[in-house]
Amino acid sequence: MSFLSLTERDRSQMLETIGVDSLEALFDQIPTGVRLGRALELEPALSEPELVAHLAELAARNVDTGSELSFLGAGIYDHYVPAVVDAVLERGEFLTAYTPYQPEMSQGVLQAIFEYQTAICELTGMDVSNASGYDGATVAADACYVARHATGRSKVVLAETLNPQVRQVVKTYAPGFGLEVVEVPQEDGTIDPGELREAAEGAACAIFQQPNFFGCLEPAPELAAAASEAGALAVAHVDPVSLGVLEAPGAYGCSLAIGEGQQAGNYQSYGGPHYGFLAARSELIRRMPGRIAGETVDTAGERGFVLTLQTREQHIRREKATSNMTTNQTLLALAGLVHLSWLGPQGLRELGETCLALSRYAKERLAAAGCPLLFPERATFKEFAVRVGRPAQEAIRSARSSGVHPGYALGRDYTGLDDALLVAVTEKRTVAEIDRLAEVLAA
Amino acid sequence: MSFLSLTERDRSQMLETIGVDSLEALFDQIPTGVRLGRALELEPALSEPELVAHLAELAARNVDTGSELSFLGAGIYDHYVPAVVDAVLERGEFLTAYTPYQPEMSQGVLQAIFEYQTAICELTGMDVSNASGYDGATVAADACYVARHATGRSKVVLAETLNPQVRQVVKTYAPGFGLEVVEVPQEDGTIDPGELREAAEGAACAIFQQPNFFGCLEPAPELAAAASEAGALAVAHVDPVSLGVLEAPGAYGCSLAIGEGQQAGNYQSYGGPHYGFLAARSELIRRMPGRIAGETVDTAGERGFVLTLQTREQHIRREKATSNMTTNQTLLALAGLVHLSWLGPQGLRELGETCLALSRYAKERLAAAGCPLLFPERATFKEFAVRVGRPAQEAIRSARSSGVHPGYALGRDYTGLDDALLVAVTEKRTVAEIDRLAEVLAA
Amino acid sequence: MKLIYEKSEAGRRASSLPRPELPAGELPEELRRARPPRLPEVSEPELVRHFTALADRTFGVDTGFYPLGSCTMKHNPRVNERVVALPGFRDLHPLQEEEAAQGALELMWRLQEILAEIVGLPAVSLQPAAGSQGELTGLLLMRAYFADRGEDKRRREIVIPDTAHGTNPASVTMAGYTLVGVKTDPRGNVDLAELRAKVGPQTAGLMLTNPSTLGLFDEGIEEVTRIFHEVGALMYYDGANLNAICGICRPGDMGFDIVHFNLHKTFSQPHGGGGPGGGPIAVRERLEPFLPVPAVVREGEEFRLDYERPKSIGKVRGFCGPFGVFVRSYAYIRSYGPALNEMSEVAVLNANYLLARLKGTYELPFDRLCMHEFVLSGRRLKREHGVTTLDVAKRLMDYRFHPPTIYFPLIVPEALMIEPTETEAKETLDAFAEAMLAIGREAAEHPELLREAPHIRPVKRLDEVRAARRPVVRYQFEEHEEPSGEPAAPRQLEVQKGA
Amino acid sequence: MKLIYEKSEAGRRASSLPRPELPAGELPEELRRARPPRLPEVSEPELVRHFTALADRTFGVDTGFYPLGSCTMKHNPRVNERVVALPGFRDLHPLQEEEAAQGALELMWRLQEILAEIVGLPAVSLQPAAGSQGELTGLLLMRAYFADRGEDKRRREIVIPDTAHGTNPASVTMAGYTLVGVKTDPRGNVDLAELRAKVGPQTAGLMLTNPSTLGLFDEGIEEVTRIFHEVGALMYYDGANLNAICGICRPGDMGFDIVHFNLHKTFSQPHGGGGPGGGPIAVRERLEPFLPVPAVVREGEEFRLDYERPKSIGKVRGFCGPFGVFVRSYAYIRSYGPALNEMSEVAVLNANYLLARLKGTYELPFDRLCMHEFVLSGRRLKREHGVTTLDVAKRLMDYRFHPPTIYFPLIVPEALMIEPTETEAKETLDAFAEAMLAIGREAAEHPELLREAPHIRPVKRLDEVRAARRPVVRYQFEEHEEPSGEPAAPRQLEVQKGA
Ligand SMILES: Cc1ncc(COP(=O)(O)O)c(C=O)c1O
Ligand SMILES: Cc1ncc(COP(=O)(O)O)c(C=O)c1O
Repeated sequence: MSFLSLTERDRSQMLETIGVDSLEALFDQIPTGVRLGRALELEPALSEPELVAHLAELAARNVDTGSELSFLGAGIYDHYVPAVVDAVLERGEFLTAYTPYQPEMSQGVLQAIFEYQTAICELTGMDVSNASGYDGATVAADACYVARHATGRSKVVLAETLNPQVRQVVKTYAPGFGLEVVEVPQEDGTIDPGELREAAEGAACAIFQQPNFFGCLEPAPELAAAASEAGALAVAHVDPVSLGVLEAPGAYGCSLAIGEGQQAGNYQSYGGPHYGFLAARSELIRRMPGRIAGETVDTAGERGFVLTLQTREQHIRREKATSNMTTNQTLLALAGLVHLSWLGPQGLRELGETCLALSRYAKERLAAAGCPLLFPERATFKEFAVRVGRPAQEAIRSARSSGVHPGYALGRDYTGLDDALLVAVTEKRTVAEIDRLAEVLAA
Repeated sequence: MSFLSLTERDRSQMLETIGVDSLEALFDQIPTGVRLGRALELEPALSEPELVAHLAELAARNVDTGSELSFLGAGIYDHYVPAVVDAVLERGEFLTAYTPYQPEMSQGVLQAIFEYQTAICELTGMDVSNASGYDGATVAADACYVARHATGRSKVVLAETLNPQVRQVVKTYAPGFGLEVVEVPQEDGTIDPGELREAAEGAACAIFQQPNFFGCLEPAPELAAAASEAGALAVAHVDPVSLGVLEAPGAYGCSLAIGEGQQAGNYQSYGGPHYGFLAARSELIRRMPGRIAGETVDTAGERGFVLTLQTREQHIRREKATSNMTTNQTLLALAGLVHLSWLGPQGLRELGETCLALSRYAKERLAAAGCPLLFPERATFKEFAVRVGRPAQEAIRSARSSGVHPGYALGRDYTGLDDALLVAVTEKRTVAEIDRLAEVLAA
Repeated sequence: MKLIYEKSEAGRRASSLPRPELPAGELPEELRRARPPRLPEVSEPELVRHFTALADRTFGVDTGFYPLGSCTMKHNPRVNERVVALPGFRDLHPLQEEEAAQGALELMWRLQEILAEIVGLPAVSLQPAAGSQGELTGLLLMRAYFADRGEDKRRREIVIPDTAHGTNPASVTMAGYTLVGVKTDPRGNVDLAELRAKVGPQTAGLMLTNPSTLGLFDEGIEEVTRIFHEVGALMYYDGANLNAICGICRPGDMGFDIVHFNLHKTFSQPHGGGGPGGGPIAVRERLEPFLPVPAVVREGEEFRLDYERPKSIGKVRGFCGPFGVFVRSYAYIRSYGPALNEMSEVAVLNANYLLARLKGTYELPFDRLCMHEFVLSGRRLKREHGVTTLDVAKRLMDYRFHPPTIYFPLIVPEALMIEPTETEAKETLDAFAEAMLAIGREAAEHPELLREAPHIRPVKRLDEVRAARRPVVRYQFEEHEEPSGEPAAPRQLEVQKGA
Repeated sequence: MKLIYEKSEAGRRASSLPRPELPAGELPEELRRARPPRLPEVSEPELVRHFTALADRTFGVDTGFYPLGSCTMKHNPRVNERVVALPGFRDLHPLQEEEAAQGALELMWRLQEILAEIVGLPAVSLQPAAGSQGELTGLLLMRAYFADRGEDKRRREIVIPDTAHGTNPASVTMAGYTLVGVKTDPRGNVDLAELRAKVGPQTAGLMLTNPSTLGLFDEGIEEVTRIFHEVGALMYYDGANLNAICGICRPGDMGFDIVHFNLHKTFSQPHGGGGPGGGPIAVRERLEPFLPVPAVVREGEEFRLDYERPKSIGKVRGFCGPFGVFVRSYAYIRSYGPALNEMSEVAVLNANYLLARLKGTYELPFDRLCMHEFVLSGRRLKREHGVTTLDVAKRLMDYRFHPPTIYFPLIVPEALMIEPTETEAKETLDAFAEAMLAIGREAAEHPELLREAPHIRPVKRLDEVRAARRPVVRYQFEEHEEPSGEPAAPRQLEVQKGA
């Protein structure tokens, strides 16, 4: 077996040193009653070339965004992942290291996490960030846990325009956390601050999304204000690559900013692994879930980095921990750091402007093709919803038959929107491709 | 420009330090008469995402061996390149280093070259190997240059069964080297030792290929003996991955062993870059072309590696050098070392046995499908020639229309063989794929 | 080494982006970003060098031996990185129509089947993102199951032994349960007497790691099962140590009802400096209706996502889970095939060999053969020479080894938790043993060598107390205060490092 | 560090291969391998660690500043590695039918067009594998051209200046020509008077690098051209220094008839520890018929390989040349577009800046502004402090810089040939300058620091003389004699290192 390094000679020498005469003897501690006593029923082993052929065959039965012109978004997006991201993630040292428990062995990872935390704080306008959460959905549950303990309140408010999957995850965690979940319905594609204000009364936090699931821009500053007035923590779920052109949650009074990191540096990968980011105001630092890297000095007074505030964590606090998380998404967050460093402030702004310009063009072309906007009054960023004049599922089927995936059928999550299609336009799309989309949707 | 690191401020500070007031001033030394005075007429710059899209579009207009079932060989083969090869070649240190002129900075590359030289010597049964040549064709010309100076003779003998491209390169170099080139015709797919013996009279060297271009196994030991009797150096052009099952040239008296390295660790890449290997008996060491790594010690007596025997080389010997080579194919040779280390003696033998078994099966299936062997008397390794009962080009065209590339049309190089098809079967091919080949050729 | 922000210069950039000639899109002024984020401004050449330098200051399995107990730091086959990068997997959108994602769905279905066979439980959900999320999911399943039976008011307690990993108690709290602890007996098994006393109608379930975090298989496991099943409670198997028993015995056959896998441990998803991971769970028939949605199901030759699970607890993560992790683990298991037991056998052999070589110098709290890992105590070195396990760990760095997990499990003073994994060569184990023995001698002869270690890393021993006292968790830009040069005394938390 | 052969153990392997259940193929006994090659026997985990360790002992552009004169060690953009790995390029067989390789043919055709525009010559062959092969090809073209005109008996000489790179004279010999040398004048230009005296009817051509290996543009180039064209000789342009002039001036406009490119230098093919390279050549109309076959031609929207070139010299390499190198260079040039001149402008700016900072401490043999590189002399340090340029180079390693090319060009004693390239940041140039100045001071105050350098590399200074005296160029297996421990005096050849 090419992953094993022992020769027959090694094995017998080792058994001798151990003082047993067979490998089996090592397993005597297992009661015979629970032993398997047969080989596992698994398919035959594949050699490396056969394995690659087998997986290539499986992969070939998927239609990826390179083999189909795709406008599918709804939370995961076909943004360009720069080559430097691959180059950095291929480094075996990053790939095969684990959580930097021993800081002197892992200064590289620790500094990268520290740089990542800084980038997330800068993007969101927050004071502190953790080293990553599992994804854009679980960080919402994390935020509720933080808010519950910070406020002592047990109600959480979710905007109906928050990604349905994110809401579903919060609801799944809720019984364990002892949380009551309340939702605020959307009006014309966004949330009304007044309604949020009411719902947030006595709540631990209120979570809204900017841009929201429909692609519409919420009146984020008012929503944040409304939550705060009610004494609830305002939590914004934001698109990291929108923050070159859209205001930072920290600038309009949010206590927590969370989001899905995939847009910044991760491949779509059928939904994961990605990273979720969670940033907060400094008051909340000791309630943050997950790893946090901090600066310190060594015995020579030189700067170095360590995992810090560990007394929040499960391995020390056990049942009183702020979270049970240990393995996180560091490698994906590293990809995020590399992507954001590649972009820089200028690139991030340009990326946002390109998305804005292309999606504006797409809206016009689609309107001309007989697909009017679902929420014509609302401003958008890179994604928007249109009516296709027939069941969206049907429009998708026919468009795909011409090699175009036109977007997401909102009817899957929202009743009464069966004819609504959610269209995402990233910087990878071109004018010609948008024309093609209009063409197939008109047909 | 994302490859440039100077800010505007940097530029002006630097010009000031230099003591000129403009960038243009730096170019005053260029006579105005020869200045271009206009921008280059090149297509507009592409951003990274656009560049990738453009090249993906070009790549999509090629049919690679992953998108077509291919039995094409004739010198370049669809062998499996193990994942560890990519992993090693992706290391930026290997990728972006140059010739190890300063050994203390480059022990890694130097040790790798030393290990590569050892692997090539072991494969071929020779005493010395260089660090790589350009490809399997240029090393043949190198061998002639070595032989010319070692023997003082100016005739070289080439077997007609030697890869036509290799012969063509030798002939191209010949006038410069002052060489007369003589070819020995094939009989029933191989070379007759008696004829070689005659032709080699007074020759510097005789070069034959094992397995030869038709895939047939030459009576290599007799050919080597025949050349030696005539006082010519016997040079075998060998397939590196055949040498787990086929005898090593060193074992049957060759003075030089050369070959194309692509089979061992390089992708097909439309013909390059690959590496050519050249190994010889120790007597010839001071006539070897190209780089050679050697063992030594440092001032503390520790083992280390350096480029050695540099007095052979152009940078010291100038017009008396054994070759003009400086940039070589180290990265590709490194891939070769990794591939051979991955295989090990056991894997190399298994690879050979798998090729032998599959090609035997393919011969039988094709014969049954009405494609008899061109040279039924000859043993083969992984490649063999069959008659397809019509112009091979035609057979290729129709097979390709069913998604199978059946092989190489020998008529392209040999008159009278218009109906002959050269079929290569690597370890990547399966029984089912061979059945498919028989099917389309029968049709 | 400088931070990338300290290398940043206004005007530099590594990116180039498409700028179509189109009218700009409008944005409401009040939503426009006022002050740009201070992201790094570097060219591509500087970017590549920066991260190359950070990689050089990081020790991974590729760099050397990494016996971090409970973390299963085995070799990560490179072919897995190749297949996960196939565009058909890498660039597949999770909301792609099911008929256009058949390859991905089939892969997940096949992996479910494989995992079910390995642990001997029929129903699998791949969704949880890591082991700890698998734990929480499993506990939420217990809640739903008992609620469904009307027993939820009564069953409020989860029993956990004192050797348990910290995620277990943390998960119990997050699931809204009450923790009941039980001790470990002198042989390293769960104390059955205490267990009988603590288990009753109020018990919802047990969380157990077997082999335990001591690296010992619980010899009383059959009795433990009887105790819980008698009162109708459920048993949760923490699969972090599954690398010890694949193809040898199965949690399902031991009587466990819920199991989580740590794909990044047992099945070689690279640990990535902290993650990603994968924490699928397998359960008995009666718990299947409660599993997260969507379920990946097969219908004839077709594969589908089934959302119609009325009793489902819902979703614990987006989409179907960390798909890329599934691809690697599936590839890994397919490379072994039915001989997967060899993986565990050699893991156990390697551990016992190291144990045999080290137990003379370091104390072995429970004198038994171990499974895939073992726990030693540095108590004697501390008593006799005043060097701590932390000092031993730091000194190992000078021998170019990553230290084992230390100060865990908590019941062993000055614990050293060593897991070599099956992929290591005997030469490596011997070199590590020699180093550990040499350090044992140094502790007596030159204790300062240990106390001042490490000596050859890019930094000397770091001050963790200072970092926690006034946390600096992001670059401060202009206001950034230079770290004071005054040499501090090494103050490191003697707390769990690893696992 | 151990060799992979020294880590090898019988029975270990990293490979797994398909073993179809088929009857074995037969082989004549006398052709069967008798004794297996002693290739390494290691597992995949050991293999990955071995080569990771070798990479860690290798310094590349990714590691730091690499101002190796004449080698243009610029940053290698990572996007080029991405596009070259596209299966449509990477897995394309060179004998694939032309209609099924249109993308590859178009890319080569486009690259030919681009290269022609850059040097101002109409016909391009991409075939040569590197610069030196480009040289030989160019000289063989001269032979064929003059043979075609019946002047080959008469024209036997190639003129080369004393600053020429070693490949030039070596190529002249390999092409069967006689070398005629010409000196460099006090300003660093070719000595015109000597040139006039040596050029005549017997002259086949000139080989010139411009800017020269001194980094100086030949101010008399127009007169040089006149001299050669008057006698009907041809002019060959060694393109190794093309990074200095792209978009600024063109060899074709200077009067050159043949030019080679070093794609791995100017257009950023990674140097790979020694290669691969690419050495395309561009020629005037009248030389086109002699170019190697096949030619890549366009016919309407179709691209073809044209073998019908009766006057062609033949082939200098297999197939169409190093295609993967073409993909990278094409991508690189497309990233700049018409602004390619910026590349050269910044290369020249960076070089002149470093020159300005260093010329006080190190002697500048020709006191002029430079182009993309410059040559200093360590003569004074040797005379005054007895430290050689070799010592300076080794000491630079302790400052974590790769040394420049040294002892070349040969006409400058104790030469230091420095080429920073355009991709370096000012901070890097400043740090290098500081190091060079510090070394200048050390030479006076602590010369032994230089003579004993390097101090921080994995090995101390290596004995090159010993290596050459009794060459050990392969592992000797059992018979392997351990390197003697007796410390030797550092004996390094003070010969060209670099370029
Ligand atoms: C025994 C044990 N249980 C649970 C966990 C948690 O698993 P994960 O890190 O995948 O969340 C770990 C690993 O950290 C562990 O060692
Ligand atoms: C001036 C000069 N000419 C020619 C060459 C030879 O080019 P190559 O190394 O590509 O063969 C080089 C580079 O080594 C060079 O610096």
